[in-house]
Amino acid sequence: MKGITDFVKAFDYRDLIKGAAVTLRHFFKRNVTLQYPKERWTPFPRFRGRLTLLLDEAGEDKCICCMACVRACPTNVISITPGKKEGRKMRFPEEYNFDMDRCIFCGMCVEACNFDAILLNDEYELAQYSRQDFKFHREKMYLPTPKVDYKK
Amino acid sequence: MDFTMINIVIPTVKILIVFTVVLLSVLVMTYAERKVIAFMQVRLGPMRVGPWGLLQPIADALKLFSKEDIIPTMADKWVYYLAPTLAIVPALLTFLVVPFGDQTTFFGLLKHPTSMAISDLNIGLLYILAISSVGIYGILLGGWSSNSKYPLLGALRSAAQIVSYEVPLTLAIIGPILMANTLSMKGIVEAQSKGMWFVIPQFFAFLIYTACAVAETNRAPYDLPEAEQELVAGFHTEYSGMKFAFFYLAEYANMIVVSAIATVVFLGGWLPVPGLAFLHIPAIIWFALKMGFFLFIFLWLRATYPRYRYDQLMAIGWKFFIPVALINIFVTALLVL
Amino acid sequence: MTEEKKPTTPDKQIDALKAEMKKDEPGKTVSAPRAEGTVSAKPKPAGPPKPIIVEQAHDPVSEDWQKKILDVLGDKAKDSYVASGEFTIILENGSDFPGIMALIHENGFDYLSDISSVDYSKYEGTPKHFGLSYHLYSVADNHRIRVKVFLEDGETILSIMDVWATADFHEREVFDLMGIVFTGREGLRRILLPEDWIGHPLRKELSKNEGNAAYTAKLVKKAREDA
Amino acid sequence: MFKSEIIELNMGPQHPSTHGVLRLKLKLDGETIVGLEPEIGYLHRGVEKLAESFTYLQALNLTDRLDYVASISNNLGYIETLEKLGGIEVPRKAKYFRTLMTELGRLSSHLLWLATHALDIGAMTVFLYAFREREFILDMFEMVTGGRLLTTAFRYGGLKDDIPKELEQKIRDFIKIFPGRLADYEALLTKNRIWMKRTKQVGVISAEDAINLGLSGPVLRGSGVRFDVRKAEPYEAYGELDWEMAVEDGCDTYARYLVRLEEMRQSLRIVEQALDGMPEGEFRTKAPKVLKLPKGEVYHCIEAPKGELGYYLISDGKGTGPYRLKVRGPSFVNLQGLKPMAVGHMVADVVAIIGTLDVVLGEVDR
Repeated sequence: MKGITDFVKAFDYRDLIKGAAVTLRHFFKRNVTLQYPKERWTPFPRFRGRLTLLLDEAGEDKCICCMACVRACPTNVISITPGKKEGRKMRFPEEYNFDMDRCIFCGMCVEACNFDAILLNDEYELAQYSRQDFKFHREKMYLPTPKVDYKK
Repeated sequence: MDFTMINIVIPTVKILIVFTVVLLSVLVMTYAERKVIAFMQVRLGPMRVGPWGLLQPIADALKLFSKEDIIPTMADKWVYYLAPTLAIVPALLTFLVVPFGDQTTFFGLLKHPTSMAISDLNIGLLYILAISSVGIYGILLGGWSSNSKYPLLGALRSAAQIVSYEVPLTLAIIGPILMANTLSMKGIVEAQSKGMWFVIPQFFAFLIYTACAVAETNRAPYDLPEAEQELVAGFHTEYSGMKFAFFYLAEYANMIVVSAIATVVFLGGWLPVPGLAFLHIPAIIWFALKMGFFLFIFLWLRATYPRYRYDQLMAIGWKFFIPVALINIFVTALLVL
Repeated sequence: MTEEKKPTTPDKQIDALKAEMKKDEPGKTVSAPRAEGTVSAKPKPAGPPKPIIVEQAHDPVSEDWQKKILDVLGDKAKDSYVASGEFTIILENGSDFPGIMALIHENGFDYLSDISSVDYSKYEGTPKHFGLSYHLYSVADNHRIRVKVFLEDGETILSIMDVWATADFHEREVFDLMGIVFTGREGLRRILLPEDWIGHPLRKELSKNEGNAAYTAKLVKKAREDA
Repeated sequence: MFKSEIIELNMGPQHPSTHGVLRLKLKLDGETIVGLEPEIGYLHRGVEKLAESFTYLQALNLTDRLDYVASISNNLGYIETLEKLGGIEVPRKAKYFRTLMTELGRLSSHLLWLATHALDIGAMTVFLYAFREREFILDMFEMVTGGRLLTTAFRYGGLKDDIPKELEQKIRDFIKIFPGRLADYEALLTKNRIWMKRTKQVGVISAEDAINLGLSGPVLRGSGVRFDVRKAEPYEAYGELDWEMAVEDGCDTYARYLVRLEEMRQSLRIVEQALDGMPEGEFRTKAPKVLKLPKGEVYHCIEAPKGELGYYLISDGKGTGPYRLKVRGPSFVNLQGLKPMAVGHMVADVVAIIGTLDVVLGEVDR
């Protein structure tokens, strides 16, 4: 008897129709995808991108080589050589090297910095063709990364 | 039967036209599938190659042509070569009897009106059923000859599935055949031109046919032989390049075939929708529209439903579809008598 | 099939390999790779000669359920205390260890959360080399308990897989990473690391890269031999 | 005349539905499973050993990478462990916000589970719908923490930064749209005959076995065991909010599916309440930049989306980092349930059962 009721119940196609209605409704809905290289996504202000050195109003490095970021970094990607400059009481980073290939973008360095001298900026297209391009020196770290021109 | 020039030229031209159209529609079908499913999934689908990604199927075809042809070391080489051919040839052969429209003179081009089918066999349906069963050997041999475990499992599933779904599929068609009293594809359409389309009196047969057609063509939710989440790619896991493309082509050609049969048997072939005859839309357009609708159902099902399990699939085939189809035949026979 | 492995052998293997590597490449050490050619942070200044160590406060056992389980265990429980609200019982390793654990299981602690192993060799004030902590939970009464056992290096302990089936993966992990051998069970083999890994990486005598370097050296050696 | 042979099938580490680098050695009789052995460790990164060479704060980054689809929960568990050992107080605002974020994390994890589980069984549209909603949540994570997947969200003593102002509107939008989206998933799956056939009576495990195997989270609650760390030992603001524990008695894959769907509804409730009741005030107590913890040990567990996530932390009182950090990953333990659940079923069911266990290999291998 149960077999027969199951057999009859199988003709109740409401469950299948309900699902089909959902997909059909979405068929006429606006899609939500972003056509990436053509349309670009703007990160939110707190986004953790590439490490950048910041300058003060006078165009001087804010960094005074306290090494807090070096100590805070879990993957040892930052290394600083402090230097002296005339007319500046504080030390300044003669070399500020950053190996982006090992960076995990955790933001511990920025958090450790007491002088607001570094920032993880909003760049997210960080791929490079050469491994050497991931090694950032002080001069490269102020500028935005040169954009690779994607061809279609 | 006189072997005049025209009797050779016309079928040859027809064959060329049909095959070109079928292969082109396979291309269109791959594009349509990706687009339709993408839209159902709030995506856009291919957009890069050509405007709205229209050239994507051509890019895919080129890619498949230029890909390396890999043969597994332990494969049974000859069978491995044979299998894709066995899959695609029957799929294309079935188009021999599909009538895409009524008899036509091609706008007065020909003296005598000729059929829109390559050949109008009087056992057209039987021919299709017979030929399409051969296609399974391609899958079976392809899976077996790869000498790999996933394809083997896929092939086993496929064999079981197609064997068990051939039966209800055939049984579902018997109802309309009884009503039309003929096996000729043309005759079935003509039978529908007098009364109503067979989809209304034979509604259950139509449902069973749809379900079994999906199963026959290994499409979701009955796509067990190539269930990627379980068997990676099923029977064609080891295939690459053109040989893979043949399987792909065969699958889509089969989809078009079963849609054509559905159109002829249930949806009135090239007949216009009742009440819309005044529009004077050519018969072939009606046929294409109906086929398109049926193919859309294929895609719609794929986008909506989960996949059955192997044993459940068999259970449904034998315990549900076959009894319903038999009851349907019984009732139809009683009414026809 | 119980795999009997002597935990001291792998360490000797490592020492041998270390020596061999030093022979091979005298310039290179096994220490962590650093960015070459850059000046890194100054080494951390050594702390004051006697750092003030704050101890976690140990409270006496006060609650009824804690006393009850202690009563059940009797003198099998060597020590017990409550720290940070966590009830800890210290047991002795012995042949009746699974029996005691089964007794605890019978008294409501039916859920084994975790088995952790600790290498105490650089920790002040612990009796033995290794510690094993079994974290148990009682689903019905919502109580947690930690059972601790201390082991010497090379000492084996009986498996509790018969009491909790979940101990299987945990014991394999402890064996894999710490090298503590569980007897009286089947299929004690490495779980996370490759079968032919040398040593047990969570031991304190290994720095974080040593095990890896030894394994790589082994693979390199094998590749050279093959070639 | 006939000779039957057992096939040994290697599923993974590269396979479409092993959710990472899980390798299963299957023994098949036809399509029926007669033996199963999970092989793990392909993603072993030595998190526990690495933690010993890090400071307490740096080790937070490691917890992100355990269960990388719900890193918020991992962060919370670890930070709470530190606070428990150090006796650090947390302001109420931070507690509420942590609860809110963790529940959003649970939602995103469950959405990913739903997506992949449905995809494994063949319903691929749900996958993309669920990803659409998950993206919405990841946007919120990015607003708050700057990271979408690896959030590194909280700090001992509270939060890293104050709550961004635009967040509230975003959450309100989400609360508005999500029930409708959940109804869509349900329309596609819950009553669907194929879905029910594929999940009912598949992967059955009794309550007793589940406890003995140490399963936790939705897998345990799907067997009818009323155990949720959020209820049993309320942490953060869970004790103050009104929500129900999701329990089903089915013991099968379908029951676990229902549990997780119900949990999503409850999570939404918690999010809404936490947002409405968000207290004003400080978001972080004064805590030292370099943390030193007293000598001792502590085991703290929270209810991660996958189950009981425990951290066993030992401090020697001298260093600024953990002496030993053991992670009790729920996925690692839940994976033990795979064998008893799958033996006797078919290949297709293994896939469904892996989906229902919701293992994340980052947490299994650590």
